Order: sequence, then structure tokens, then C-alpha cells
Amino acid sequence: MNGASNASDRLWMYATMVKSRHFEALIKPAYFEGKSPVFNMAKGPLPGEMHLSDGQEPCAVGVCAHLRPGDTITATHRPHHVAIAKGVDLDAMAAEIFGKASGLAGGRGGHMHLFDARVNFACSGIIAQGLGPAVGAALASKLRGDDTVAVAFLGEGAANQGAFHEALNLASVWKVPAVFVIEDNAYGISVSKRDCTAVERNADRAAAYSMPGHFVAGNDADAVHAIAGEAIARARRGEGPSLIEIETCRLEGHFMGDAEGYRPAGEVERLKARDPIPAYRARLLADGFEAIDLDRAEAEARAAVDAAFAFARAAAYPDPEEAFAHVFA
Amino acid sequence: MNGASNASDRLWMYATMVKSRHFEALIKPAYFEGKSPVFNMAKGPLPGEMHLSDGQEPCAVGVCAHLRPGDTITATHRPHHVAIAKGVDLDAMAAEIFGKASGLAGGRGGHMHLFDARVNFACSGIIAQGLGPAVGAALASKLRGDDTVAVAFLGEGAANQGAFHEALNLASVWKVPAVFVIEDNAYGISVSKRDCTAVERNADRAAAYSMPGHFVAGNDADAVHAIAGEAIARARRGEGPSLIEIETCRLEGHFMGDAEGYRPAGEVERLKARDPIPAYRARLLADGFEAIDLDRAEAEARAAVDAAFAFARAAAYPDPEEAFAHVFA
Amino acid sequence: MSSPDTATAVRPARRLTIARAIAEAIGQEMERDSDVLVMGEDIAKLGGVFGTTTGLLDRFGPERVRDTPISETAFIGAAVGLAASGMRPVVELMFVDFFGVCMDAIYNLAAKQSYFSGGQVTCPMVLMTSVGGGYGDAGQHSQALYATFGHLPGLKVVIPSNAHDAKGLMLAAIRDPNPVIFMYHKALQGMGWLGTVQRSITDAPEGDYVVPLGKAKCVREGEDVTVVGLGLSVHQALDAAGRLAEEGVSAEVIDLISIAPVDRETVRASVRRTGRLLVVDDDYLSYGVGAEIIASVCEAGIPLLVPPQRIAFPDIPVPFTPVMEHFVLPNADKVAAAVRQMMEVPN
Amino acid sequence: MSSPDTATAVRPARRLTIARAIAEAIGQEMERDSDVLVMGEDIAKLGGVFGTTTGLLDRFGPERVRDTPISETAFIGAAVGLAASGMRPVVELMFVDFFGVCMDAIYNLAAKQSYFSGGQVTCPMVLMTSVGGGYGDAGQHSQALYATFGHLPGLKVVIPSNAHDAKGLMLAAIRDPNPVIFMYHKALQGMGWLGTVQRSITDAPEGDYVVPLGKAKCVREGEDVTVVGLGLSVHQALDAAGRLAEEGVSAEVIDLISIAPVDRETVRASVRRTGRLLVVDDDYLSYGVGAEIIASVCEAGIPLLVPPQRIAFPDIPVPFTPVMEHFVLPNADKVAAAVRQMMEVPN
Ligand SMILES: Cc1ncc(C[n+]2csc(CCOP(=O)(O)OP(=O)(O)O)c2C)c(N)n1
Ligand SMILES: Cc1ncc(C[n+]2csc(CCOP(=O)(O)OP(=O)(O)O)c2C)c(N)n1
Ligand SMILES: [Mg+2]
Ligand SMILES: [Mg+2]
Repeated sequence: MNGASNASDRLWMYATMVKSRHFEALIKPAYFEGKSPVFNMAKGPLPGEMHLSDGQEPCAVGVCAHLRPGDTITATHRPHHVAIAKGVDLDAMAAEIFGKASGLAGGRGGHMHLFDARVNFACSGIIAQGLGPAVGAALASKLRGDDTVAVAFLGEGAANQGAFHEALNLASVWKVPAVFVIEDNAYGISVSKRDCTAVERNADRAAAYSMPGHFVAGNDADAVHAIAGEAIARARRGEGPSLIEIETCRLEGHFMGDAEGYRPAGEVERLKARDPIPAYRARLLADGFEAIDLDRAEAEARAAVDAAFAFARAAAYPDPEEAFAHVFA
Repeated sequence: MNGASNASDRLWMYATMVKSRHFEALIKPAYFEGKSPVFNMAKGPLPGEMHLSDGQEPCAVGVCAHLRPGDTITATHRPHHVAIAKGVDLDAMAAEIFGKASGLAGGRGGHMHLFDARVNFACSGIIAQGLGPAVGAALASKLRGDDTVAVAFLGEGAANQGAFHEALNLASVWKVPAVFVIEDNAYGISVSKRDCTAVERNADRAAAYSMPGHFVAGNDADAVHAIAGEAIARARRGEGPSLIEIETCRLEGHFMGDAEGYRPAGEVERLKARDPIPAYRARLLADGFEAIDLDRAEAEARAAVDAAFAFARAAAYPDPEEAFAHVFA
Repeated sequence: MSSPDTATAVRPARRLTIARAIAEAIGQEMERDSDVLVMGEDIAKLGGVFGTTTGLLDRFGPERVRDTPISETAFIGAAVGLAASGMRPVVELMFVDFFGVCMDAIYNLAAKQSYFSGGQVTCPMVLMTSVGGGYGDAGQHSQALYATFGHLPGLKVVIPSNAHDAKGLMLAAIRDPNPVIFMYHKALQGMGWLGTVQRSITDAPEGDYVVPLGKAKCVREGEDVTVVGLGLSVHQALDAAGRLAEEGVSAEVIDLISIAPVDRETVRASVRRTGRLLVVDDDYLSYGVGAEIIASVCEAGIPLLVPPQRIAFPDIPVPFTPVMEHFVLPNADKVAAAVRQMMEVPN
Repeated sequence: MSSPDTATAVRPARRLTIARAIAEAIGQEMERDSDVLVMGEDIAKLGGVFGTTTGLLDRFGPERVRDTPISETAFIGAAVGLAASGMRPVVELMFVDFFGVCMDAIYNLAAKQSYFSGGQVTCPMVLMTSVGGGYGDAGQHSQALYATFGHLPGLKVVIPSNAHDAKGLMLAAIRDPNPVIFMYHKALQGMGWLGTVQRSITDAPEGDYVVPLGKAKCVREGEDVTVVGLGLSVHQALDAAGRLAEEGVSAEVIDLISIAPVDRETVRASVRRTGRLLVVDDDYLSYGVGAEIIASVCEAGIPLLVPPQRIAFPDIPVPFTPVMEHFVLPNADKVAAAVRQMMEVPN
């Protein structure tokens, strides 16, 4: 165990990982509703692409354990775990994904465009698009002299996009309280990191921006917690941005319906055998947590998700004319 | 002196620097024709922006001494010295800048868009735009199995553009024979490098792409020649791309008409005192070159430029209807 | 002894999706011309998210079928460099919505290479890209952006409405010495996992043929109204025309095929006969395809029986929720309703 | 005791360039609202290549007046983040021609933030950018691209034709809760080193006033023909109208001012009276402003005496050499000639 995570953070991280995984677990059957016998992405209550975060929960919880509502997150096309860890309204988030009127954006955004202004969460579908806005949010914090920070999540594939380079340079030049978190799940859709990335470790790229670069191995919530805590505290102290690269894994396809033919045989099985959530539970038990406490936290997490899905399912679809609202403020 | 440059390369480098400087010297009065008493960029035989290369000649000659017509160069908005060193047709280049029918592009391109297919030279006005094409030219070379290389020139300001990051990563992943040459003249228009670049040395950014990064100090043609020779030979051997950062200086404004109020007092004078061309002449003399040989080479260089300007001035303007030609091949 | 014509006549009809037609065309051209290569995200091992390169990696190997990093500026820029060096790259921009990260390489670089060089350096490359929504993929994965590309000079821009044209256009595009933007509509692509308008799945010759770039086609003759569509909206127009025929209204349908250059003459000739014009497309309305076609007809002084009309995606981002998205998307009902109204107006 | 009106009436007229009007507006709003800041390339020490931020660094310091790296994607993206955080950034894209390196941050991010968030998060930012050619700056520094921005929803897009409007539009733009693209034409900017149409240099109140976004303005009344222009072409239209008046032709001139939303009603109302429409702009012709205005008038069924016409930059890259560039650019002569021809056609 890592001494930096205190017991309450660790319990929260465990419960939040369970919550996130359970959210995806409920998405799965819902996504396939209306899509059988013939799979057609356009059909059912959850049309369009669906990017699940199974396996990547440690990245979200290890970082978000240090964040407050006033801190900003910009996340990616694979946002559920981060949104949940940041405290996005679970009912409204589920309702948004179901395209309902009571969704975060009344159904306009969908799963890749979850915004919750209450907790300063946003995400988007263009690779590395959130990095610039995170620098801006961090600059706002600096100009106002508060101690909020901005965290941009990205995939390892996104680290080859020009926006990555520009945003890290700008954050460093302006010394803003931003933290860039790379979730390295080894793939961008079907393309493996080693086939498209010129460095072994994206953390090493931090040197190109004179900022600290951290690599966190093992898809381990405690390890993420420790490093993220350091980087975020540094940012809050006004000492500037950091880059964190987290070794994680994608237990599902890139999106739902992905046949995953590009994976080496047995890879998913190997990854599932190292699923970070049961591993973390085992570690907590070994560290003296009581099973009954973990069970209770788990049950609460699941219940919240169940309730959110029930809310979302029961919620009304918007009036179609609502399509014309909110184009402009 | 640097032993790597042989005598004939050194004489060629000297003469070519003189040629390039003389080219700019003839541009200056021509540019101001029709622009006085009131300076108006739109007027005279040379309208539009004009970016002179005075001071940066060592970068061009040190690199181009190693190149053959079959090698590709993509240059920037400040292209004259590189074009001349690459052997772009001097008459057609001058005529293009004067907007004449016998210009490289019949007057369609102008000074920021000089193309000479004979020697595979191109340049453009968008920062870092040439880097992708250089990777492509280098890939073509690799696919065809010839030993040509592609060199992309860029300013130090361009090293903060996303295209820089993407192109260097791609070149490295594909291991193509490309060389990226940063002419660090310390400014992007009015913005000094230290105010916008998060690293001291752009050469250090090469590590982010697992390629060699070289820094060449002193705006010294011999030193550039040595390092460029190494990088280009490496590329020709199929060992992949390199990044070279050259410390150079801009003796003139960003463009003609620039009041240069952003420069610290006395900077231009200090830079002019270290003008690389007279310094190189002195070094060649010290190394045993005969003044008479240098004088002859200089005279020939100047004569070629004089002839090119005479050609350009005498040349006819195109038929206006020619504006519609060559939009498509 | 059978003539080639007879041989063609007796070959069994195939049912080709646009996806397969594209992949077949690229594969055939790669066989014929060793300078052709393909690059893009997920186009090698995966065969393209929308199936445009299925099977090519196995046939031509990783040197000529290249997965790229998520670096559109670099790899489209590289395509320009390849083209300048005499190669013929086919690159994929996975969704047209991503143009914002790489438009400079397209419109300021590829599109102007011939011009800036006075014709010395050409730019024979194809940029293929998916367009369109209707399947709940929300506002950054459902746009059409025809006019965005049509507006900028130096690019040829085409969109097929069926597999036959897709193959012939792709062969023409690869052979063209200019940058060609080849848009394919997701609702016509014939991917297993996306619904497909069945009429887009057609027979197509196995051999070599081209459909010329820059030409529109009349795909249904009619007398009362000219309905101009492109890509998906051609099918909406055809569906509407079928229903309208039952009501005694004869609609002519023009498949624009080419956005740039746009074949104004074919449209004008049709409207000269019918006296009525309706344009249908799923790109944003303002400064869109409808405006250009209407202006092209009106500025030519062609007499119209009723004011020209356009149906397009309104000037709003594409909403995710299907109840909103389908409400605002063009469809056959809207086309038929618009035509009915145009027929009612007293002339 | 003088009323405010009298006070205004007696203040001495000023002669303000658009450049100074923009800088004055930004400065005044920075005084009034501490959330306003400015960012861009060469906008601090240099005061903006086109003078839009002259003097602001000295007055407001480097925290609020920020030179950026040459990283348009990052700093425009940062502006969106600032706006989401309640700040009001004004950012400069030095030339509109550079949109290709950063359009994603503009059209997919800034333009859709309100929509994707269902109105929770707004995007109060101004992106100001120079447009236009005519001074020999060649194909990557002379484009107008009005329609490129007008076509994409979620953006307000304006272009002033004179200093009075420039100041009032800039104040309105900064206060607007939406992303506003503020285009200024280089031929009207009033920089010492670039020729300037003198009519763009006007008086303007020193105090606070807004010119509303989204509204066109009739800048010369007439009866025979409606000439619609924007930015520079307003002046070409006015020059032509002056000459035509001597010939007995009465041209009404509409300054479009706003490209998005486009004020169709003002144009339609004018054409309803004149029965003739000519649109003039210096953006590329196809899928351009002319097409949109013509379609807007024709689809409304407004009776026209002669076919509507458009003058625009042809569908070619902007050539460097002045003999070509001035041959293809719109100008007052071309406007006058087009109007004369429209008057000749028998109706
Ligand atoms: C600019 C851009 N290019 C391409 C895509 C298509 N795309 C969506 S997700 C993805 C892979 C992203 O990989 P990574 O950044 O590693 O994130 P992961 O999916 O692994 O979480 C790609 C290429 C996109 N959305 N935006
Ligand atoms: C994408 C883009 N952004 C901005 C500009 C405007 N611009 C032209 S030159 C220049 C400075 C370039 O600096 P650097 O790369 O150091 O080259 P130098 O001028 O010093 O040779 C800028 C910002 C441009 N041409 N393209
Ligand atoms: Mg990944
Ligand atoms: Mg520089």
C-alpha cells in the first residue's frame, strides 16, 4: 500500500471505482437493447458510439480524490469514470446518456459531451481538445488568485496530437495550475501505442516543456493517488503544471460493438485477470479494512447507479423543438 | 576551423552567403520603390510582406552544402537564403518576387511561395506548415529505396506549433530520412523565444521523439556544416530523422517596415558587429584561403544576383487572365 | 466468340456496398500503380472504421497501408509531400468533423500547391472522409460540411450516392492530378453495424471504370419539379419522388455527385424544363449547398413557377438525442411535403 | 445646464481608424470589467500587427495583455476555458487565413459549448481576425473566408465597414455571452503601413455605445437596385453608387455588418422596393455570401425585375502579382458595370 492515501480516501476510491464499473455494467445491456438481432448502432435507447471505461477507474479516482468542485476537469470521449469520480450529478448524467430532457444538457450532448457546471466538469469527442480549455481554466484561477486547479485527461493516443504539444508548452510558459493526465491503455482504437508513438514513456515528454513528468505503473489507485496528490498540490502552490502518465488498461473494446480483432490472442483475458478493482479490494482487506465496510460502500455505490438508471429510464424525452434552444446563450 | 568542411565546401558556403546577402541587399531599395514618401505595403514593384534573411545565411549554407537536387527542402516565410543555397533558379526566383510572368510560378506565388521542382524546393507562409510535407517526401524516398533526404526548415517560434510535434513524432515512428532544422533567431515577430518557449534549447525536444537533437552555437557555417553533415548522412543511411537547432540572428526587422520597438536598445548593433559573413571571411583568410579567391567568388555571386534582378526587372508582367491557370493541374 | 459487351451483359450482378466499392477501387489501383499508398487512423489492421480499406493490409503490406498516429496535420501534410514527390496517397480523415485540426494542410497546402508552383508541382492525392449523422453520434461526429469544403478553391469534392458511383469516382479521384476530397455518407456506407439505405448497395463492374469528377447526374426524370440532392439526400429525394408520382406529381431528381466543381449546367437544364427547384442536403443551411444551387439557377435568369426552396440541417449543432436529431434532419417526408407545397402555390 | 444630448452635439468630431476604434473599445471594456483580457501573437509589446491592441499592455499589464506562443490551437482553446470560467477573453488570430491550424477550437469547441452543456456553460469570447487582400500578400495572407465562418452554427460573425461601427460592435461582442468572430478588413484598418479607404475613418463617440450584432444597415438609400456589401465591399458599392447617381441610377447600399446571424429581412425589405439585387464580396464565390443573400431573397418569392447577380473573388487561390490580384478582386468599377447591365436588361 501507499502511505500517502489515507483510509477515507482509499475507501472512497474503492467505492467510486465500483460505482463507475457498475455504471458501465448497466450501460452494456441497455446499449444492446433494440440492437438485436441485427446490431445497428443507430438503434435502441443508447444510439451512437459508446466508449466504456472498464479498467481505467484507478486513473479517475486517484486524481479526483484530490479535487474539489471548484477545480476543473476536461475529459475525453471515454469520460464516465472521470465524471463519476469528479462528482457529476449521476442522475442527470445517466439521463443525458439516454437523451432525456432531464439530462445534463437536456439530451443535446450525449455520452461524449457531458457538462456539469456545478463541479466544473466537461468532456468532448475530439482527441486532445480539452487540453487548451484546461490551460484556460487554470489561467483563470491564477488571474483570480484562488487555489483551484485544472486537470486535463487524455489517452496515450492523444499525446501525438498537436494540441498536446501546444497546451503543455503554453501551460508551462504561463506557469498555470494545470495537471495533464495521460491514461495509457496501450491503444488508440486499433493502433497500439508502440506503432504510433516515438517514445517509450510519454512522461518523458514533460522535459520538452520543463515540467515534472511522472510515470505511474501498475494501474494502481494508490500509486496514482500519491503522484496526483503531489502534482495537484504543486499546482495549488502556484508552482506550475505537471504531466502524469498512468499505465492502465481498456478491458472492453474501443467502443461497444468493436470486434477487437487487433488484440493479440488472450490479451483481454490477461488484462481481466489483473482487473484493478478486485485487486484493490484484496489490498484493502490485507491492509486491515473490514469486508463489511467495503461491502456497505459497494452496495451504496451500486444503489446510486441503479437509482440513476431508474431515473434516466423513467425520465421523459425532450420536446423535439428543444433542439433549437441553447445554440446561443 | 572545423575539419569536417572541406575547402571547396567552405568556399561555396562563403560565396553562397554573399550571394544571399546581396540578394537581400537588392531587395531593400526595390521594396521601398513606390512606398515613399508614405510607406504603403501595397505599393511599388514588391508589394506585400517581405521577410529578409540577413544574418541567417550560415544555417542555409551549412545544411545545403550536403544536399543534391534530388533532396527536398521545405522552407518558411523567410526563404531566400535557403532557396539560394538549394540552387533555386535565381532569375526565376527574382522574377517571381517581382510578380513577373517568367517567375517560378508566373507571379502567382510571390516571395513566401517559391517552388522550384528542378531542385525540389518549396516554402510557405504558414508557420510549421512545411514539416508534414517533408516527412512525406522522406517517406517517398524510403518507399522508393533511393537515398534522398528531406530537410524542413523552421523558426524557433514554429517549434511551439502543433505541426512540429506531430511531424517529428511521425518521422521518428516511420524512421524516414528527414532532418528538421530550427533557425533560432530568438524572435517570432516581436515575441522573444524566452517569453513563449518552455525549454531553453529546442534541441532537447528531440528526446520526446527518440531522435538525435543537436544544438549548434555561434551562427557558424562550419559548425552547421559539421552537424548537418552528420544528420544528413545518418538519414541517407536509413537510420532515421534528426533535429538540429541553430543559434542564429535576424539582422533586419521581422518584415520590411518593422519598427523593431520590441528589441532591447543596441541589440541590432551588437548583432551586426557579429555579422557571420565578414567573420567567416576572416576565418577563411586565417585558415589560408587567398583573398583573391574569395574576392573572385564574391564577385561572381554578386554578378549572378545582379543579373537575376536585371532579368526580373526587364521581364514582362503576366497577362491578368493567367490568374485562372494552374488552379488545377 | 463473345464480344466484351456480351460478356458484361452476362456477368452475374454483384451487390456491393459503398464501403466495399471504395476498398475495391483502392485495391485495384494499388495493383495497377505502385505509387498508390493508403494512410490514416485505423486503416491498416482494422481496415478502416468505415471499411474503406478492408483487406488492403494483407494484400499490400504495411509499407503501402499505413496506420498513423492521431496526427492529422502531420499525415495529411505528409500526403502532400508524397504527392509532390510523385506518389499517389489516399488518406483517410476518419470523420469530416475532425477537419478543424488539419484544415491548413488541406486548404492552404494541398489545394494551393499547383497554383503556388505555377503548375510545376501537382498534388495527386485523395482525402476520403465520412460525413453525416442520423445515428445518435452527436455534435462532433455527425456533421456533413459539404459547403465548408466546396467553398475553398483548389479542391475537387465528390460524394457518391451508391456503390457503382463510389468505385468509379474513387478510381477517377486517385488518377486525378489534383487533391480530391472524397466524402462518403455513413448512412449509405453499408457497414454491418450501421443501418444502410438499401438503394446505395448496387451492382458495379468488377473491372476498371471511372465516373467523371465534376458531373451531376439525373437519376430520375420528371417534369414538374427538380429536386437536387447529394449523397444521402438523393435517396430521400428518390423516395419522395416515388410517393409523389402516386399523387400525380412528376419529380426529377438530380444527384449532384460533385460539390466542387459544381455542375451548374445540369441543374439549370433541368430547372429550365421543370420550372421548380428544391435543394435537399444535410449540411448546415446558411452558406450551404442549397444557397449555391438556388443562386446558380436564379442568377442565370431561369424562369421559375414558384420560389426555389431548400431543405437542410438548420443552423444548430447536431443534437444527440434522437428525438431532436430526427426532428431536424431532412427526410423523404419533408421533401415530399415541400414539393406538394410548391405544386400548390398558384402560378 | 446642458443636456447630455447637447453635450454630445458639441463635442469635437474625432477621426478614428478601425484599428484605433477596436483598441479603444477593448481598453474601455477592460477598464469597466476586470474579467476582460486579451491574448494573441504580438498583441502585447507590439500592440497587434494590425493595431488592435495598441497601448493596452502599458495600461493593463502583462497579466491581462498576453503575448502567446505561435500555438493558435492552445490559446484559442484556452480562451474557451477562460470563458467557461467566467472570464471574457478577446483573442486575436492574426490572419483569418490561419484558421486551418485551429478551427477545431473555434467551431467544435467554442461554438458548441453552450449547446453541449444545455446552456449551463457559456462562451463569452471574441476572436478578432484580419481579412482580405489587395496589397500583394499572396495566397495564404489575403483571404476573406466570410462564408467559412458563417456556415458553422454557434458563432456570431461580424465585420465593420467603419470605425464607428467597429467600436460599437467590439463593445457588443465583448459583452455578448457567445463566441463572436470579429473580422476586420486590412484595407479599412487604417494602419500607417497599409493604404486605407478614407471613408472607413470616422467619428465615433468617446464613451460607451454598442452597435447591435446581427443587424444589417442601409447606408445609402436608393430606388433602382439593392447592392449588398460587407466590410470593404460596402465602400466599393458606395463609390459605385455615387457614380451611378450621376448617370441617373439610384442604388441602395446595404452594409451587411453581420454574417451570422445574417439579417435577411433588411435585405429582403430593400429588394422588395428596388426589384434588383447585386451582392458584392471579396470572399470566394462558390458557397459564399452572394449565394446566401441571393437564395434568401429568391426563396422568399420577392419579385425581381432582372436576375440577381453576385460579384465575388473567383474560385482561385489569391495570386501574388498585382496584375492578377487586382484583375480578379471586386472593385467599384465592376460594381458599377454590373448595375449598369442590370438596368439595361429589359424588364
Ligand atoms: C482529432 C481526432 N482524431 C481522431 C479521432 C477518432 N478517435 C476517437 S477515439 C480515438 C482513439 C483515441 O485514443 P486514446 O487517446 O489513446 O484514447 P482511448 O480511446 O484509448 O481512451 C480516435 C482516433 C477523434 N475523435 N479526434
Ligand atoms: C500558423 C501561423 N500563425 C501565425 C503566423 C504569423 N507569423 C508569421 S511569421 C511569424 C513568426 C515566426 O517566428 P519564427 O518561427 O521564429 O520564424 P522567424 O520569423 O523568426 O524566421 C508569425 C507569428 C503564421 N504565418 N502562421
Ligand atoms: Mg488509448
Ligand atoms: Mg524566429
